[in-house]
Amino acid sequence: MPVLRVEGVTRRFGGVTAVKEVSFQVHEAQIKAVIGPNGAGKTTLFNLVSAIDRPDEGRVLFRNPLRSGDAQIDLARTSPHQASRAGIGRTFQHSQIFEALSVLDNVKVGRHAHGRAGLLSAFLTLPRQRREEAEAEEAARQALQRAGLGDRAETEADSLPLGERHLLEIARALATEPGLLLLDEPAAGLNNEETERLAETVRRIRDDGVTVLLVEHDMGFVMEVSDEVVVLDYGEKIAEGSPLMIRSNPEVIRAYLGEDYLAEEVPR
Amino acid sequence: MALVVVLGLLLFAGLGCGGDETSTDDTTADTAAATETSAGETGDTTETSEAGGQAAAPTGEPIVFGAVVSATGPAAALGEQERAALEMLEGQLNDRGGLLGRPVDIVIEDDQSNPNEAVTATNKLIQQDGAVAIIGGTISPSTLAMKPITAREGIPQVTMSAANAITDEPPIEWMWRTPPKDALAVARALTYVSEELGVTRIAVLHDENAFGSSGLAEIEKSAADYGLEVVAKESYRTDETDLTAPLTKIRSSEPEALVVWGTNPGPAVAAKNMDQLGMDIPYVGSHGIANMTFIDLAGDAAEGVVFPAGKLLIPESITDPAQKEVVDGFIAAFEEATGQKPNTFAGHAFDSVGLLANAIERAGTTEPGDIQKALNETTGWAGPDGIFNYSETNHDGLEVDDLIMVRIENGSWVMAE
Amino acid sequence: MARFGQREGAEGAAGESRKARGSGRGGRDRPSRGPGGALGWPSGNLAFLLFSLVALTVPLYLTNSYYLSILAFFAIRLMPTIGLNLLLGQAGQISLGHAAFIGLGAYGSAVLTTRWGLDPWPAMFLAAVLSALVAVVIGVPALRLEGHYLAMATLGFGEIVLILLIQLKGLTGGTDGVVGIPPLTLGGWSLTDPRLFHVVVWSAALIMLRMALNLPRTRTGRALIALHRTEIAAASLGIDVAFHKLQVFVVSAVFASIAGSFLAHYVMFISPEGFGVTLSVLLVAGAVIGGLGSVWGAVWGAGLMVLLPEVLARYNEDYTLLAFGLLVIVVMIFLPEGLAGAPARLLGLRRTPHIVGSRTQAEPVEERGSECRS
Amino acid sequence: MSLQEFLQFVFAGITSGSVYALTALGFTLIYNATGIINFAQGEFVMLGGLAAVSLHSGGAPLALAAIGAVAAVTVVGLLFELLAIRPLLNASVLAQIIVTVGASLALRTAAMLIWGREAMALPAFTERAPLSVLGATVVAQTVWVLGVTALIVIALQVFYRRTMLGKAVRACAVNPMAARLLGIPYGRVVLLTFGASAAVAAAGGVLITPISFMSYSSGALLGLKGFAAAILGGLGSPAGAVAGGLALGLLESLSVGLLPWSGTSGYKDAIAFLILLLVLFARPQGLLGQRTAQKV
Repeated sequence: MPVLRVEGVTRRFGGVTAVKEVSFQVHEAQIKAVIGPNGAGKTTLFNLVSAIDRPDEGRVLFRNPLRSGDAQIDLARTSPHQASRAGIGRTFQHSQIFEALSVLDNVKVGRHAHGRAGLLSAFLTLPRQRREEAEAEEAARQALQRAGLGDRAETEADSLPLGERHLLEIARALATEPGLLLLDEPAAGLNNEETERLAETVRRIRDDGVTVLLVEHDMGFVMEVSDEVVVLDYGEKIAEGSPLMIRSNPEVIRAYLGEDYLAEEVPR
Repeated sequence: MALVVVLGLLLFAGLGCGGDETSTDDTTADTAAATETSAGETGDTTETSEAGGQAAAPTGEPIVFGAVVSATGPAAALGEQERAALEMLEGQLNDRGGLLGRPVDIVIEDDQSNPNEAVTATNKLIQQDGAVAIIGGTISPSTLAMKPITAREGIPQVTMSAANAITDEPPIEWMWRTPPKDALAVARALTYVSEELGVTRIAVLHDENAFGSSGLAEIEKSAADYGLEVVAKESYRTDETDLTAPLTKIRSSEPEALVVWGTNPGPAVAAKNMDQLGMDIPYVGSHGIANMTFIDLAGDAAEGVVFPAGKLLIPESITDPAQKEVVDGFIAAFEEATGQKPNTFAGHAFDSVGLLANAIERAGTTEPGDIQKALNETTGWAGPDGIFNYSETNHDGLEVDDLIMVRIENGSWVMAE
Repeated sequence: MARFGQREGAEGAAGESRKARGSGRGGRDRPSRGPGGALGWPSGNLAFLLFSLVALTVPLYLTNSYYLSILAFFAIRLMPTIGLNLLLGQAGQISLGHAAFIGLGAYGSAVLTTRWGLDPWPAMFLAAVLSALVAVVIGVPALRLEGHYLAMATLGFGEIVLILLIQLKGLTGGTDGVVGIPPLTLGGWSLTDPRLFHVVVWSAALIMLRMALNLPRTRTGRALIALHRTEIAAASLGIDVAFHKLQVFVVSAVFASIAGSFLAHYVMFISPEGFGVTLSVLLVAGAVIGGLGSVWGAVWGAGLMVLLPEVLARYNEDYTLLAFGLLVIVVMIFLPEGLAGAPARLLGLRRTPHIVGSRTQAEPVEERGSECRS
Repeated sequence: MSLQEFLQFVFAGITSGSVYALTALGFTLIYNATGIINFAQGEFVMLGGLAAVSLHSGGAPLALAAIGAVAAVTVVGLLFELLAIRPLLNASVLAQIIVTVGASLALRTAAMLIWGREAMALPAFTERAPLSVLGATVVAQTVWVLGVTALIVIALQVFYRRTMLGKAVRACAVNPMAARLLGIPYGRVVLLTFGASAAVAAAGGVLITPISFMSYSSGALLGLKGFAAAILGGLGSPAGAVAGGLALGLLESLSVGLLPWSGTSGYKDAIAFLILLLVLFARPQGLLGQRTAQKV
């Protein structure tokens, strides 16, 4: 049974159809990449999968493989925080870390759904508050380890270099204990060394049993880490398969080249 | 730490402030006293008020009156002249030898038209300055906020504000009033409506602020006593831009006269809108428009408007010779001191100080209980607001006859009766 | 395949520039740091203990009820400012209607005690419950709105409450206000004694301060800081954004309500005009000038609000509002951390982060882009 | 209710509504270029009115006083942008709100210190008897207000629709970065916008002072009502702002007129604000507008 089933999903903005009848599946402990030229609808698709946005048509079915008791849910009818609680973690294309907090505290935010202490506990520093705080710290440190940031816990988040910011976002998402991790352009802006470190981390996470769906432009990175690739163009799926197959798919090449050609004619 | 800083600054501000005031006051008093002494002649201190400007320089510990006025904020139009009058009166009193041979120090605090500030100010005046009596506040909310403090401390308070509740609601043991209270102004206006206009159906348009709604409440309460029926009542917000809508609604209930109870600019908007709508029923205003601003704003539309006011507005209306003398002297002195004609509010300040000074002289001490007793025994004391008769139960002092009805003709005021 | 990378350049740049707009002038876009943020204050318990000690022992060496009444108003002002500090500083939500909650507290206490004969303390409690309910009713729809709209909605809400206080004469006494509000009592002692009242009102304010100081380093506090920075990322981490915003809104309303109740029982008279927009604006101004980066900013802000008029009184108290208006602008531009952050900033100890949130925080990047494209 | 009375309520609504409409226009202008709601907008209206009163009482003919007041307030608007808005153009919405709120406090108090507290009047632009339609009357000044409002709306529509700059400002108001990429001198656009908005506000102030007088405190309520009008009409559209203003005025006066019992006018403002809230909550894009104001 797949972790994620995207079924005939369509999303329109005004007159523009950003995603059109897209279907694909992501299987357990798999790394799947979504690629496509600029404006192909990748981020829209990502927002649909993380329940930030809702499709006009179609379903996005999710079953958390790490929690066997959980039923399958339709993300098209879920709010973002509920999706997170159901086991979907995500990072963002543009770093969305909380610069005001330390690295550790950033990751602790990811433990939110695992705590119960409310405002009253917080105000009065009740025993529950202290207990949960300790638990959150423990879990956050583990998540940092998994993301390879174990030694940066006490650093201020805004002093991290870009590569580690991406890792921090991953650690933060891992802290929520997701069954499916969505990575939105994790390698954007990274240098070779950082990209390599990222690829290692992502593979390690997959090996831990977390399913990964990523959007990426860095083809080298995609080809290196992905088990499977979906290609979007103008909101439609034009190809799906192993990196090797995609690399030689004529549709894909045309989509990219055609766009390129167009881009030269009409400068943006 | 912040608290320490704040405390430090407070002390600095407070002491600095107090120091400043005292020093200026002293200087003024000293100079004035010096001038007076050089004029010679010594009088019996207990008769100083009659002795006019010829008295010995006051000596000893000053008698402190604490005053809370709204010198800034929305009600400053009222409080500004009160402050000026109080400053002038302090000098005047000391020129005449002070009270009980001691100099008088009127410490003035500004409540910024805010009742909360009035509380702080009253505490300061009593605790810091050792005031034997409190004058004020300018506005009724401030007075009502100060009232529990003076009642608790047992310090006489003479207010310059008009809300009925001030002396209608207990405790009133330590509270006296100089202006005609709202009920009195309403009574004067309604008397005019029923006797001079001879109509029975009236409509009320009032500001929704304290002044306006208190007026409405009083009108509704007493209209029947004058054989009047309130056929319509509408309120408006002080800064309303257009009143044709409520006026149209009022017109549809066919009143024979319109009573407008509010302070500027609302009544002026109403006057202009009535002109526009061609409503030609009589316009009876409140003492809130007893000022040139109303005439300036309403222009031609102000013509024929009638309103109740203290006699100070038209000094010629004063018939009582004793009152006439006091008022003429006050007007002359005020004009000399400030270059302005005194308005009603300056009159309230004059009466407040005068009544207190009179009571202290009769009491012969500054013990609160004695001042209280003396104030309650005040009879026939004449000032700009009228002839005051206080008693243990009557702390308002004035009568309907202390008010006159004024009509606006050719951009100025004339007696309406 | 290298071409792919090239094509992505365009989007990358556009994305970066969008981001640049948010972060703008060096670090302007971050929510608050905790109380330990060295924002002019030693962190944690020590500062609080010292402050409490000073605040509560004041009546031992200061018996002048003038100073005590200024300090009482300081405490009463501090309560809503703490609430606004949390709402604005931590959660990044503005309210220009908080005077309404002070009014609800004051009137709740006044009406319940004078008309229905309740004792002051239960009246204060019930008024706070009422304010909380009102805050929920208004907060649920209003907190969905973005910055400007939220500001206007709360402003409109404040106006409506003020109009109701004025117009519901049967209940509130209209513009005449309510007289004869009983003072608070404690174990048979009437709190008309300024020293006793001082201790009680400051205890209440200190409890609120302690609670607020506890907040940032907790699950809820971090959730607020997170949703302030970016609601979408916060939600993606399992934070119920709407609930947390509502929660802090309600808390700030309750703090304001309790302040209103204290005010009513202290002054023993209330009238509606004090609870208008000007007070709401002043509260926000105080919170901002004091500094939103740390809960201590509320102490600075409230202190300044009470103190400035006393100092300026020597010249003309009308200058107070002018000073506040100008100070807000100056602080916003030159001293975004407010007075609480000033010492650290002046000493160059640390570049403290800005608190007022990024321009982009509320705007889904994707949609914004598409809007301009279409 | 007779037809005459009904018409009178309509006229009352139009008179107030035209005042709101003019104020709403200023909000729209700034919002269109910057996405900022200027909470000090009402104060510029007030400044315009008071400046004209001063100039007129100083001996200037009415027309000159009007033009002078608009020019003076425009300068204030430009300075406001340069000193307070410019440094925070890239800052958060919250910072911008707070700065304009602070500015409104400062401007109002400054006006009080300059002009005092009393309301002041200006003579009507044309001295003539009120116009009468079926017995209901309206003052000629209202026609002036409506006429100038219409002129401004037309001018704005032409600017937004016909000029390159106008189009660019309108299209990418939400994204100054994109505007910069398109080669628009964004800073200058914002500066001009604040100047223009202050001018429109001042013109409004000058026009309404003969009807409703003006005092230092008039700006706050005008600002709030003007914003409500702008929201009703859908922020961003000049024509919508005017429609919103007139609708608000009519709603207010008819709520006074149509509610059967006496003494309802005190709730008039509450009704206006209630409508503002309902619109904000239910349809933040306004009754006529399209732009979304809500977060996802």
